[in-house]
This record gives sequence, structure tokens and C-alpha cells, in this order.
Amino acid sequence: MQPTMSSMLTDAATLMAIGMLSVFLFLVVLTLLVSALTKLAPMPASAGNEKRSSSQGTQSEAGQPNAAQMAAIATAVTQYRAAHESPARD
Amino acid sequence: MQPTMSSMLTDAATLMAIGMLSVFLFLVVLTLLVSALTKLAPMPASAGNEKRSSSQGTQSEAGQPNAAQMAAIATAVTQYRAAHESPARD
Amino acid sequence: MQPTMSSMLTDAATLMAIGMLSVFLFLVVLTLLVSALTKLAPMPASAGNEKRSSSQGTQSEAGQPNAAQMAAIATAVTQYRAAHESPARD
Amino acid sequence: MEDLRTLWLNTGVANLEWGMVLMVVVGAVLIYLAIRHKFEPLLLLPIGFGAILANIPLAGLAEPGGLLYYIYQIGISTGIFPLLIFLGVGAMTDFSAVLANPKMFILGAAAQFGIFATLIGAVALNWVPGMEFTLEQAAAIAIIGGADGPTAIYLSSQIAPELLGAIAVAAYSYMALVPVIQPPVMRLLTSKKERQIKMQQLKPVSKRAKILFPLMVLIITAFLLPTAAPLVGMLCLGNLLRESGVVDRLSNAAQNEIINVVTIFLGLAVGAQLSASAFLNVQTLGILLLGAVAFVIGTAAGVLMAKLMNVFSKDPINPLIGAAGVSAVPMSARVVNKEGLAANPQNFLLMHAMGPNVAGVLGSAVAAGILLALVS
Amino acid sequence: MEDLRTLWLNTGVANLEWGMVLMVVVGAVLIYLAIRHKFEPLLLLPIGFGAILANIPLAGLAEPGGLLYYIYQIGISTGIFPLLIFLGVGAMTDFSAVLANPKMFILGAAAQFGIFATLIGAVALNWVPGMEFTLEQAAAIAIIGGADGPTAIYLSSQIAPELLGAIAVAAYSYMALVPVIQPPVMRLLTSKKERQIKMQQLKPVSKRAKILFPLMVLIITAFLLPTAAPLVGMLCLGNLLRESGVVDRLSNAAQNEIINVVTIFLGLAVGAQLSASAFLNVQTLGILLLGAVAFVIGTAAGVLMAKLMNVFSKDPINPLIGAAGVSAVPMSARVVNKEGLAANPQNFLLMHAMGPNVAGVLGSAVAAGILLALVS
Amino acid sequence: MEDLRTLWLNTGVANLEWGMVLMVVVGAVLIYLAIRHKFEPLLLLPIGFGAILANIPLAGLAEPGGLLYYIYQIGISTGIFPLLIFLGVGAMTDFSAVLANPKMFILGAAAQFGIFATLIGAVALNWVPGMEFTLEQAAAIAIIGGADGPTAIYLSSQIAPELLGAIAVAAYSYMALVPVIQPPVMRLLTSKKERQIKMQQLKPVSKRAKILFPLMVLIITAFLLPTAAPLVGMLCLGNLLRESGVVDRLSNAAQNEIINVVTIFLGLAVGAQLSASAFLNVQTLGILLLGAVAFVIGTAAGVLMAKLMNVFSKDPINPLIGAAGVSAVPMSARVVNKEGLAANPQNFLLMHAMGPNVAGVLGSAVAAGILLALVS
Ligand code: NA
Ligand code: NA
Ligand code: NA
Repeated sequence: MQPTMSSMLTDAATLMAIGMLSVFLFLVVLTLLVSALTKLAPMPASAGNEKRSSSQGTQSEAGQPNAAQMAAIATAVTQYRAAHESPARD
Repeated sequence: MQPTMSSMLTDAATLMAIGMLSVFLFLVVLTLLVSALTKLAPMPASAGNEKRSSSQGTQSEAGQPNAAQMAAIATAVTQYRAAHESPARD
Repeated sequence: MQPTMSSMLTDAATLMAIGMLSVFLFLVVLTLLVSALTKLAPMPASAGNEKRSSSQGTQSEAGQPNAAQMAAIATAVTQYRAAHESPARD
Repeated sequence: MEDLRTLWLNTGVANLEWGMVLMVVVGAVLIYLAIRHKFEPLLLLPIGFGAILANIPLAGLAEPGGLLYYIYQIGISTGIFPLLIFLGVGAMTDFSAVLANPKMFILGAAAQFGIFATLIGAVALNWVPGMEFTLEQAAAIAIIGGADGPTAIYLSSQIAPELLGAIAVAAYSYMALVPVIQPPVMRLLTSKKERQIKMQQLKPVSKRAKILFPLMVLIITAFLLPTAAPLVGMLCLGNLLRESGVVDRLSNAAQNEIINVVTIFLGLAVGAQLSASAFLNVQTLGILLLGAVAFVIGTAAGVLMAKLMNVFSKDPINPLIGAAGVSAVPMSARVVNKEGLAANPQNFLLMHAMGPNVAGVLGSAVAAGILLALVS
Repeated sequence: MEDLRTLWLNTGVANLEWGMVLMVVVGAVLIYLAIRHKFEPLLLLPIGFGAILANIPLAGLAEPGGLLYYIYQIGISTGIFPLLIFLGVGAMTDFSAVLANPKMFILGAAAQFGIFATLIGAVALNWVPGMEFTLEQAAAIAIIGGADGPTAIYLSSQIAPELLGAIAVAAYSYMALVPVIQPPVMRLLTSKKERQIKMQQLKPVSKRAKILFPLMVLIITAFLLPTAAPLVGMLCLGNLLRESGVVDRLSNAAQNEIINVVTIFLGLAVGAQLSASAFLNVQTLGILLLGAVAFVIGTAAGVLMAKLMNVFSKDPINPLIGAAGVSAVPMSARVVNKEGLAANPQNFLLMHAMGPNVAGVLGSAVAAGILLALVS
Repeated sequence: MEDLRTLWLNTGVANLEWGMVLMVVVGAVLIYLAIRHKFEPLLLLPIGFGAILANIPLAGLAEPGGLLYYIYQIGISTGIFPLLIFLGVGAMTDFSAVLANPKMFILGAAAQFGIFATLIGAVALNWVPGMEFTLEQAAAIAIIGGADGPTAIYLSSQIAPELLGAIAVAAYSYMALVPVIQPPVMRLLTSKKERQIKMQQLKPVSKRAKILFPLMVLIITAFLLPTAAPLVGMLCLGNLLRESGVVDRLSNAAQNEIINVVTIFLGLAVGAQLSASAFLNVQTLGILLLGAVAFVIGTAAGVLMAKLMNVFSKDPINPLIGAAGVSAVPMSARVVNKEGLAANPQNFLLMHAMGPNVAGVLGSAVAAGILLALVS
């Protein structure tokens, strides 16, 4: 039952060869398909803007914040997170 | 063991009759009891205010925000949500 | 099989004696070790500041907010929490 | 060489069966509908993905020892997952609209006619060669007319688990198609004048009434229809967590953590039931057909009952709101609102339609209880 | 006709038993206390609801195959749920107050006298005709005096599961009644002058000490009392997640997702143990009586030990804070604070009382370990 | 007296074995590394704590009926926990970097050479007296080279559960040591000029490509390597939840609730495998040695492949980014960035290194699938 040392080494070597081959095969196929994919589904010119405006549309009508507001916001979020993370037994 | 077609249809028809009757019975009973309930537990005049003030009491002493603050707040929440939703592997 | 009343009472009394002894033993050992611990790991003078500055470093470059901003922030967080807690079926 | 052969025998290509390929396509279509057309994406995306995973040859994800098998055994066979979804639904549902106007419960009852009429239809389909439904199966199919996903999954898992996949897919698909299925029926059965009827503003409801309501529903269920107690009980518990105001932590857990996590697993496990042998047959066609019929009949029954009530009611009732009695919360209430605005741009029916809408959730849970009592 | 009869036989009315009705009333009372009087609502509301669900005739929610049965088997029989609650409690507890003044551990030990005295009381109740408690049952009842819900549920599930429902109800009820039970005992045993004693401000504790503390407790437990290791271990793990500062994600999960979700299920499953045969008997009266006695004795022992320590201590100790040793975090610390302010409007004892309070959590877990070792 | 003796027999001191003490020390060291040196604290802290809990004498936490036993049986034996972690990892991973430059997949493949070379090494170690590894064990050890914790735990739980504890500890420790292990290898194999190479800015990737990518990976896996379908499938599901944009609730649940809760339990259960008999032996030394070798070889293979690709590529490729192919997301990408900046203060390689980095996650899951197919 117990395999000999040399047969195990042969098994391991075969495994290495087949394994690396398969990994490369798999990821090369993936490379080709992803290349095709990114060509078939290219980046629309306005995608970046579209995303931003859609998130604005669903969440806020407030427009772009000015610098002062931005500072307040950053602090608010920081504070909120700090408060959120400091646990209190209730 | 296998029921005949016509006996199954009779079963189904009986089921429909009893089923609809029961559904109506259940929901009519509910209608009557809810009518009684809403009469026995009427809306107190000041309930809305009470709720608002209690939530103020537990959460903030800051009073009502003005329009400028509101804009900052809306943006802050938007930003926070966006940040919260854009996941980062840590 | 059924123990007699008096033997059960003796058992319970023994249990009380041993139990209270053990509880005290455990917590006295803990008292001594904690006393040693707090002496071996004393409070560093600057620990409070260190903590604050590190959280600043990772979370915000915005500096300390002024009073007006603080008001806006408090309200923002209150509003955010209220929105977060008022559940909406989506 | 031996190893290469083993590897080849371990590829999907070497073990491909057409049924599996077709089911992967079915899964992909569900995912497409979920993402592109926003067909109930919270459920149909995991269901579609589960269908693909379960049909990967050799992977054995849906067989004993596989992830989807465990999830199914733990959460679906036992009925636990649909009940937890109901807990979350209860915690997310505001019953104010129906408490302010309790007559709306009647509309939630009428729309369940879609369920029971479909039951007869399913039995009648036995005349069609190749289609054969037992009474249990017919009942499980009929519940699609309740327009309530977890109710359909729960009932189906208890009395006809072999049809679970097809029934769940049909239920969620038609719920997504409510804006397509209901309007023609609504317009056919109402005149423009009826659709223009404005309804009186709803009175506010006291906090105490909102707290006592779920307890009252639970007690009525205990007295009248205990077989509906699991579904109705979890709905009421969720609603009590919400309305009591003293356990916000638990209410939020039910509305968020529990329902989100369970939704992923429920979807995957339901999708894993979509094997070729269970889905690619003539029965599935029957289920899809009957599901559509059920929605149409339920909508019609709701509208007609609203017309009848309008005759006798002191306050005017717009018959459109009867359509919301099928539930499909909040989709059908939105459809009603849209149709109302189409007839009269000042006629906002949304809040009025929410009454029959949430009543319909209770109505179909009650109908499921009746079917459980009489059929199984 | 046959169907109508089947339906009738499937109603709750046709299967009503008086015991069930009474248990539904018990459940409703618990819910009332939870919502109206805010009696530990996070637990008593689900427990009350579980009691109602379990006593709906025919629904079988607490029988094999039912939701509450599964939850009980998975989470309570195994002890998993109370241990997960302890994980969350550990993550929510700040031990600074007791680390700053380690003598407070002694007060947390003294208050456990309530547990062991009640053990004798429970055995003595065997003299009362109709009341019979084994030593295991007596120990499970006695732990109510620990004023710690999950500890009581854990111990009871391991050595006297047949009393679990009544013990859990008594434990949480008396924890809610701490502001009623404790003040008279505290006033009886202290003079006004003693209650006016001001204590020295606590020193801050280093982060390193806070991190090492849970590990030290774990090691002591491993050496001295391994049977307490599950409870104490999970408490320490939660606290280490909290204090380590490097795994905030996990600490938050323990404090929120895990504890909230488990609380709902734990409450339901505990409530499902409230069947008429298990609850409506003279034993329950004994348990309620003994529970109140346990709280009184525990409070008295804590206060008296504080008086004793005040005699020998260099720094003054206000005897009131001994009462917080029963745990019931943070309720009894608040009661102490209120009594202190009543004696001297400038005397804020809250932080000083938090020491014995969190020490009491450890103390009762240790007591539970001793009972497990000696009784089971 | 009898009771005192019982209590003494129930202390840990009376039942102490040296192996247990040593394993408690091992657990404490892991916790120290996690807290003090931030060695993968999310995993190593619970693993260390689990090791201590499991080695408390008499407590039986890792034996049948104990908490850690249940968690192991439910989550690790079944493979459920590592798969749920992969779901969360998928939902947290942005594949844009590799989609923008698909050649990076090749680097993710090359770095897996560390796995297969280590496999031979593990078998060769059988020459060392006292060390004996079966082919299954060798494969489970080799996967440490994948630098991916959940993959290692999953594979090990399926083919060599007796080594699970040591393998998990080695995998996470070396992932934490990436900033120590990789830089010397990277510098040895590259010239300063190569390290200074600037790469072209990545193009943005369309939303549609991001949505189709996980589905494409799933289909390729189904066709070519179904044994990798559980791991790759859950990764793809998580990523689809993330990118679809229609199920944010579910994506957030996968990234937060699910992964946080599972991480606590996974860590505890893995730690509970660290018993003295399983960990304190010469095999563990071999595993630790082989793990380090695997990381070195994987890093070297990635860098050399990048050099080779740079020869043939139109656009310049900085060989440093090949090192990120071992995965260890995002640690090794950060190491690459740091080395790049050391060579040229204007050379920001972070985004370029993220490509091979996330490709490496897929690569090691594929390697695990191959080992499952050929070895088990
Ligand atoms: Na419905
Ligand atoms: Na206590
Ligand atoms: Na990898």
C-alpha cells in the first residue's frame, strides 16, 4: 500500500508539470477571453460622469459641496465613525 | 390509490369554496377587531410632537438645522454612504 | 437512589462553603495579579494624545472642526442615524 | 499520462450533458433579467447563480457534501429560511395604511381568489397529456397567485419540494412582471371615471394600535388557523419588534443582517433545485402558465371586490386599489398609483393602495395555512 | 363536508386546552412588561412571544420539525447561544473601572453569596409539600442570584433543562426589578453617613493592562476552574477583540450582528420552554420566590463586605457600591449612583460602582463553573 | 472533604500536561504577533485564542459537545466557512486592474510555481528521518505557496485535515511576513534599471466588462476545472453581487456581516486544531520550512516571468510586479510599490501590482482545484 519514495517523487513531478500546465492553460484562456471582453464591452466615454450623476440623482439634490462644507463633512464622517466604533454597552 | 380526475376536481372545487370562505372569515374578523382596536386606542393629539422631541432628547441638543447646514448634511451623508459602500479590502 | 433531606442539606451547605471559598480564592488571586499587572504596565503619560493623533492620521486631515461645523456635524450624524434607523421596505 | 487522463476526466467538457448546459443558460437568463431589467434582483440573481453552480458537472455543489446541499437541508427543508425572511418582512412593514382603513383587509382577502382558482386550473391541467399534478402539487403551484415569494417557497418546501425551483422562479418572475401583467386587467375592468375616484385622506394611527395589531393577528391565527402560525407568527414578531420601539437593535437585525444573509443563502439553495430533470419538462410550462393566470385572476378579483365595496361604502373607493391586494409589496401599490395618475394627474393612490397591499401579505399567508391544513 | 370538518379540527378553538390559554396570557404579560415597563425588553419580548408561539395548539412550533424546536436544539441544548451572548458582552464591557481599583473584585465575589445561600434555600424548600428540587435543580435556581441572564441560561441548559424557562424568566424579571429590590436593602444596611462617603477618583488604566487582563483571566480560569472556561473564555475573547485595537471589524461583529441575532433566537427558544406543564406548577412559585431571595441576599452580602473593607481600607469605600457586585450590568451601578446622590447631591458613584458591577459578571461565571464541577 | 477533592480534581493544575502548557504558549505567541506586530490579526488572534481554549484541560471545548467542536464540524469539515470567506473576498475585490491589462493573469499563473515546486519538496522531505508526508499531505502543505488563507484551509480540510492547524498558521504567518520575505528575492533577481521601469497608465474598464467577468470565470471553471468550482464559484458570486450594482444589500452583507462573523468562528475552529499531538512534532517544522520555501519560489517565479514578458511586450513591464502574483492581497502589491519607489521616487506601481495580485487569488484557487482533482 505504502508507495515507494521514488514513485512518490515521480508522481509529484508529474503533478507539477501537469499542474503548472493547467494553471497556465486556464489563465491564458482567461487572458484571451478578457481581452475579447474588454474589446466587446469598451468603456463608454461618459461612464465616469454617468456614475457620479446617477448616485447624485438617487441620493441628494444638494449639488457639489464647497470647500468649507467638505471640511465639515470630512469631520462629520470621522466623528460618526469614531462614535460608531467606540462601543457602548446599552 | 391514484384519485380519479373528477374526484380531484371535486376536491379542488371544495377546497376553493372552503378556502375563500376561510380567508374572508379570517380577514373579516380581523377587520372588525382592528376597527374596535383603533377606536379603543385613538391617536393622541400630541403623539407626533412627542416622538420628535424624544428622539431629539436622546440624540442631539443641536436644534433644527438651518438651510446651509442641511445642504452640508445631505452631502455628508451622501459622501459617507458612498465611502461606506465602496468596499476596500483590508 | 433518592437522597434523604438531611443529606441533601449537608451537601448544599458543603457546596456553599466550598463554593464561596473558591469564588473568593479565584477573585483574590485575580485581585493580586491585576494589581501586579497595573503596576507592571502603568499608564504612559501621553497615551491619550497618542491615540487621538493616530486616529486623525488614518481618518482625516481636516484638523479640529470649529463650533459652527460641530453643530452641522452633530445634526448630520443625528439625521443620518434617524434615516438609518427608519426602515424602508425596498 | 495517467494523470493527464485523470485531469481530462475531471474537466467539465468531458462530462457535459445537454441538460446541464441548458440549465446554465436558464441561470444566465435569470441573472440577465435581474441585472439588466431589475427583475427582483435580490432573489433572482442568487437563484440564477445557484442554478449555474448546481449544474456544473462533477462539482457536486448540490449533492450530499456540497455547499448548496447543506444550505438546502438546513434552511429550506426545515422551512427556517422563508420564516426568517418573513421575520424581516414583518420588521420592514408598516401596517398603518390598513389600520387607518380596516376595510382594506377585505381587498386583501378577495385577491386570494387567484390562488384558489389556480388550484382548480392546475388540477384541470391533468387533462393535458404528459402533465400530471397531485393535489399537493396543485396547491403549491396555486400559491404563486399569492404574489409572495417566501410564502410560496415555504408552502412548496412543505408539500411539493420537487417543484420548489420552478415555483420560486415563477413566483419571483411574475412579481417582477406586475407592472406588465396588472395594468391591462385593471383598465379592462374599470371605467375611466372609476379610475379617477379620489379617496379620503387616511387618519393617523396611534402607536398603541400599531403595537397591539401584530399581537391581535397572532391570537386570531392561534384560534382560527394554527397551521398558518409559523408564517403569520414570524411576520407578527418582526412587526412587533419594529413597532414596540423598545428593541430597535433586534428590529434592525431582522431588517438587515438576518434578511440579507438569509436572502443570499435562500436564493442559492432555491436555484440549486433547478436541475435539468426537475425543470426542463412540460410541468414547468404548466407552472409558468398557471402562475400568470393566477396573477390575472387575483388582480381581477381584487378590482371587482373594490367595485362592489364602492357601491356600499359611504366613502368613495377607487377600484384600482383592489389590484394591490395580490401583495407583491410595494410593486403593485406603485402600479395602482401610476394608473391612478394616468386617469387623473392629481390622484395619488399610493398610500391607499398600501392598505390592500400589506393586507394581501397576510391574506396569502392565511391561504397558505388553509392549504397546509387541508391538503397535506 | 369532510373538508369543513377537517378545517374545524384544524382550528385552534377545537384543540384548546386551558393550560395553553394561560401560557399565552403569561407570554402576553411578559411582552407587556417588556414594552410598557421596559423590563429587559431585548430578552423578555422574544421570550414572551416564544411562549405564545409554543402554546398555539397544533402549530407544533416547539415540537420536532418546528422552528422553535430547531433553534432550541441548535442553540440552547448545545450551549452555543449563551456562549455567543457572552462573547458579545465581553466585547461590550470596559473593565477599566475594576482594573483601576482591583479590590473591587472582592465585592464581586461577596455578592455571589446570594447564589450559594439560595442553593440551601432551594434544598430546604423540599420540606414544602409538592415542591421537590434535586441538587442539580437547586443549583440551577440558585444561579438566578448571579443576576446574569446568559450565565443562568447556560448553567440551566446543562444541568436542569426542565426548569430553563422558569429560571430565565425569573432571572431577567429580577434583573429588571433591581431598582425596586435593591434600594430598601441598601438603606437598611447603611447609615446616611456611610452613604455620603466620597470615593477617590479612579486612575486611568494603560492600554497594555486592558489587553493583558482578558488573557490573564483566561489563564487563571484554565489553572483553577476549567469548568468555567467556556463562559469565561468567550467573555475574555470578546474583551480581547475589543481591547486589542487591531480587529475592530470582529469586535463590532461580536457587539452587534452576533449578539443581536442570537438574542432574538435565544429569547424565542427560551420562551418556547414555557409550556403549561413545565411552568404552571408549584415549582415555578418556588423559583420566583427563591430568585427574589437570592437578589436580596446577594445585595446584602455585597454591601456588608464593602462595609468590612471600608474598615480596613486606606482609601474610603462607600458601602453602597457593594450592591453593584450582583452584576445586572449596568442597572445596579445606576441604582447605586442614584442612592449615592440621594444621600449627597455631589456624590457621583457611577464609575466606582462599575468596578464591582463588571467584577460580578466574572464572579457569577466563576460560581457557575464551580456548580458545574461539583453538582453535575 | 469529598467535595474539596472533587474540586481539586476539577482544577486545571491537577490535570496539567506539558503539551497543553506549550500549546497555550504557542497560542499566546500568535496573539502577541497579531496584536503587537499586526500579523494578520483578523485571523491569527482568533486562531491563537482558539489554541488556548482547546488546550485547557477538562474544559473539553474542542471535544464532542464543546463549542469549538461544533464550530469545526459545522464550518470547517464541511468546507462552508472558507467558501463563505471567499464569497466575502469576491465582494471586496475590484478586478479592474487585471481587466485593464489581461496579460497580468500570466503573472498570477507563474507565481503558482511556488505551490508545485513545494509539492516536490514536501515529498522529498520524506528522506528526513521522522518526517513522513503522504501525497495528500504534501499537496495540502504546498498550497501554502498560494499565499491565500481560505484556499489553504479549504484544501487542507478536504485532503489533509490532520495538518489543518499547522498549515493555517504557516499560511497566515508567511502572509504577514511578505514584507520581510519578498524584498530580498525581488532585489536579487532584478537590476536597479529594471526596478525603475515605469509602466503605462491603466485604461478604465467598463461596468459591463466588470459584470461579465465573474460570469466568464465561472463558465471557464465549469468547462475546464469543475473541482475548483466551489472556491472559484463563491469568489465569482461575491464579485457579481458587488459589480452588478442591483443588490448592494447582499454585497454589503457578504463584505461585512458574513465575512466578519465567519472569520471569528473560522479562526477559533482552526486554532482548536492546534493540539500538542498535532502541532508539537517534527512535521510542523517541515511545514514551516516548506511554507517559507514556497513563498520564495513563488515570488521568484513571478518576477522571472515578468522579466520574460518584458522582453516580448510592446509596453514596458516592471519585473517587480511579478512578485505580487503570489496574491497575499493587498500586502504584496504594497511591497512592490515600496520597492518601486525605492528605485525611483516617482514610480508608483501600486495599481499595476494589483493586477497580478488579484490574478494570483484566482491562480491559487485554480491550483487548489487541480490538486483536488489529481490527488484526492
Ligand atoms: Na398575497
Ligand atoms: Na453576577
Ligand atoms: Na495566490
